[in-house]
Amino acid sequence: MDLDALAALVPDGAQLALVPDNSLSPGAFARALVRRGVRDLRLIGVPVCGYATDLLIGAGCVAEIETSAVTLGEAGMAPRFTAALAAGRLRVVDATCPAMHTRLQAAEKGVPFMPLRGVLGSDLVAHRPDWKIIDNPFQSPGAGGGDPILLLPALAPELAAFHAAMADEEGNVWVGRRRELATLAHASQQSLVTVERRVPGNMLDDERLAPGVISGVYVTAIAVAEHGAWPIGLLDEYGYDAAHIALYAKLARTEAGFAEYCARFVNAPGDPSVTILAAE
Amino acid sequence: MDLDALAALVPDGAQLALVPDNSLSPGAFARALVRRGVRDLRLIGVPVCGYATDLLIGAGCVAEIETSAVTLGEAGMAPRFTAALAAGRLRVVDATCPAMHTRLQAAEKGVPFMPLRGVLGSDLVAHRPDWKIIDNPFQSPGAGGGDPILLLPALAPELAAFHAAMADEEGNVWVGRRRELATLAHASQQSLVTVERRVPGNMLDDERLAPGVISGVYVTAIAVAEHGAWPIGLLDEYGYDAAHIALYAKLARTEAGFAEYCARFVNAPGDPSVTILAAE
Amino acid sequence: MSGTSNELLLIAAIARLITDPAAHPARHVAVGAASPIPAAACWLAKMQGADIRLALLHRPRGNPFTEGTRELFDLAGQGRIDLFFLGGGQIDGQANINLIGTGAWPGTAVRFPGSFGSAFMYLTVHRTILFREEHSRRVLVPRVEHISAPGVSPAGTFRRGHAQALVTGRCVFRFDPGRARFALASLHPGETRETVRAATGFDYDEPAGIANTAGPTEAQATILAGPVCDAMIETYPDFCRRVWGRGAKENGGKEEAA
Amino acid sequence: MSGTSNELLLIAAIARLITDPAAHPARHVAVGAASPIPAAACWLAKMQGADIRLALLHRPRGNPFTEGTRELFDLAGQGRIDLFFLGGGQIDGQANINLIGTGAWPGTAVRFPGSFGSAFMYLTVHRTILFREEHSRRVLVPRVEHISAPGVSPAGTFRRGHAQALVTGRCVFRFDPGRARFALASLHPGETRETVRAATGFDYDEPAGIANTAGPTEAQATILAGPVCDAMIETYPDFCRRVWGRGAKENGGKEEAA
Repeated sequence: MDLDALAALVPDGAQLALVPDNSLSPGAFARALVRRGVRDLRLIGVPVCGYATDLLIGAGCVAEIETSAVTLGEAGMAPRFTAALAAGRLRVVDATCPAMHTRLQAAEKGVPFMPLRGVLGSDLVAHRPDWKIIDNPFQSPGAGGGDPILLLPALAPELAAFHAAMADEEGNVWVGRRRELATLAHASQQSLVTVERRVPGNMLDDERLAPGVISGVYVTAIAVAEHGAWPIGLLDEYGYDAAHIALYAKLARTEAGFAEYCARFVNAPGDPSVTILAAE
Repeated sequence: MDLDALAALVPDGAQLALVPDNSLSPGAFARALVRRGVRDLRLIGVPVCGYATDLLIGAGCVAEIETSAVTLGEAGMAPRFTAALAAGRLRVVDATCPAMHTRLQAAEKGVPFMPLRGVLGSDLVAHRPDWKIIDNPFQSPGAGGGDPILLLPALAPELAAFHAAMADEEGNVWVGRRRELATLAHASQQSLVTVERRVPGNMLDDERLAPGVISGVYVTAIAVAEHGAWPIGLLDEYGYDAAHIALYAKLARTEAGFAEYCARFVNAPGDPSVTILAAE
Repeated sequence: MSGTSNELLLIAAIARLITDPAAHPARHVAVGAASPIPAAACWLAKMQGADIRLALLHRPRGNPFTEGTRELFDLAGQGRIDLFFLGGGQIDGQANINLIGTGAWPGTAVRFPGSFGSAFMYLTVHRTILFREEHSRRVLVPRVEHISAPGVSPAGTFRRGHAQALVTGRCVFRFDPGRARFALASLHPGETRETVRAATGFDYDEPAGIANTAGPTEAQATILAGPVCDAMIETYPDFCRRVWGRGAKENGGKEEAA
Repeated sequence: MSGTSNELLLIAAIARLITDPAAHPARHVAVGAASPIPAAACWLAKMQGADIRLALLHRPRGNPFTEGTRELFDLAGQGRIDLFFLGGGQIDGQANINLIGTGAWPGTAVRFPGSFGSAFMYLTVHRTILFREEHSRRVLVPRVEHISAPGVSPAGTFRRGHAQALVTGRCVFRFDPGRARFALASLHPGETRETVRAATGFDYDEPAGIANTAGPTEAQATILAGPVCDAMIETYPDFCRRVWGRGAKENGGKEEAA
């Protein structure tokens, strides 16, 4: 399956979970989604998101987003996210990072909810009618107060997408130390994965590789996308391209600049990351 | 630190979590505990346990155990566990495997409890006053019934012990695909780890090793114990010694046979696993 | 083959239950520790072409999980395990199973190994095949002394599936969760309605037409002795040696002789 | 060094807060993304001999976690993170922080990036140092428009720690959680009680003896320009270039010039 075929698996209106710019975010896949012209995505930032999200919002692909933050890191605020929110074109549901993790862990475990400490006293709670507070049923007798604790509903995203280093013949993918992606894949109904390369055999048979593998049980479809994380980095294979993110942040400040960015880096035939990186 | 010094870190009466015979159970460490003559241990099987547990019970080291099963696998029932229970010398608190995992995950997350599906209707529930049932606060309105769901209290064992393949200079240990041990180490107040060998550097700096590493944050003390899992296997380094477990099961059927086992395999100077395996 | 025919029969019978087109599809099947007969049945079904993903929990190498049994239980909790196998020190006519023991809790008369994950899996997987080779009034009782995992659950309690069948050394029973009752489905060679009735402690239905349990076809026997044994020999060496005469241990003789 | 002295001053001030013997010991410190000044302060404290384990979340290589930020939050939930840093688009006199924005929820006038883990970390870690370089009535407000994370919590609500201090570009404030109130602790060079009061939207205490915030000692400056910069250059190349004139990007010039 090629990158565009993978992107075609995302229907308009789909709920799609994306990851931060330090966690194997699928840059090439996001650009392919823009080229495909997907509409009305409901994004989930696990637990925050960055470049791919801002790009999809700028291209008009996104109807709503639940996240704990949208950020371009050292390059600052995510300009198309901010603009879309200000223009009323984007529904934003705010969360806090561990709440996103917890909701996925509940889905991973097949339970309807999980508790989380902290958060009480944040205005987030008042804006989340889907969150509940109960008195801790396990508080020590005689502890006095009710010991209120937050309960969060399970979240099983319709789709998750990320970029892995390798896929094997069994449909397993290797994400190395980025094992939070395993939780994401376990919790999600389907996972679409781009990979740097295919490898023969079954990585789960290799004791050295197995701990960084996400089993094919959780992987719906795979496409090879060389440099597919770019401008995000991939473990020790290539680094985060801070200069390109800075350029994106500068261009995306305006609609016109964003259009220029897309013309140069998104809508060229094929995905431009390959030729761009090859030229460097 | 040597194996006996590691065993000396376990005080009489300690709560000690052990793992099944397919999950890097620390055979040499259990024998060192018997030699040290520890008493009144409160064992936790995560989620079940086998050889090491039966050995400690047979040697009179254990006052109580919470577990979902004690088993020697193909070699059948755990004879010293069964005998101690029948003689009234052992308090047994029965659980079910996912409840053990869930209790540790709650401790790992720092929440006082976690829910778990299933289990309702089992007599386990009636014998666990520390477990609670509530009506699912997230059931759909109009769903009718109360949708009862089990809540399990967090469990942070005082000590956990397991055998890892490697330890590095930073106190990180490598358990490979046996990442359930990471949950155990995260949840436990202290982790005592035997390792096959020490390696230089910091395994967390190596993208290939990092995913199988448990960070030194969670590791209290480490001792090198060559063949330290034996008669249990260690990943692809050495196999489970089914013949020895069968021999143990046969001898441990009687007190006298168990004493013979200890004389031959536990109380010899140093740990006999090294010489036994070297001779084969 | 005479000495091993009973095991092969059981394997064939379970393989047919696995691929029963009337049952919830068995796309993802998990097999627990110390279950060589169910494991062989799964391998047989798979190698005959069934689209089955097998999770063999006790396999020392190539274990499909990187988070141990927690990953299995999480999959089951999500409804991603279609079929599981359970046994029981006692099994009763409502398909309750007892892995705790007899006498006062926690099994002061005869202790069984413990409940393992049964209390969870029985309710969260889509179907369960109960398997216990010993078919006697000691095992198949009117009412288990302790319930490790319940055969049926009251309305309003979350539950995805139930026992599909109970396979013993004498027969196959089908289970009807609506009526919480077994019905005799097929008799193994040498058994009759009467011998089964005499050996069973619980009451069950006995339909008019009871088939004989069929053993493996010749094609199946070939697959079993070849690729199925190959797949199982590392995990279950004793079983493979006993059933197919293969898999002698290299370093085991010395210790066993000791 | 004139152009960078403010950053070095802030680093030194934060390092002193980290190692404050009166505070909960900072054995395990986590630093979030885009926080080069707190990160440098942690490195400085560590390289001066403090027994600190540093979890640098944004470090691309040698990231201490194998389960991403979930592992950080789990550690904090257990009470295993002693110190964390938070900023805020708005911070008020009760140490409430606002990372949402201004105007109607969710920040329709000015949107900030979002709350990140602040709502959790502020209550679960043992102490927090608030850091915001901009010290103005726009940022330091009488009452934040939206509370991402509360400065104090009612009795009976689980909470391990509070803000230890607020470090800005003009001064250091100490926070007293019992009174939910800041007190001026030290003034940066060029600031007076009056300039700080004028630039601060919330009320605070002003004790009699207010020190001047001390910059790094010569020994500290040497450590900062050497090993601290070495440790940070991969994660914060822009910052290292700006403060120490090191860490020019190899492949960045072309794109930036484009």
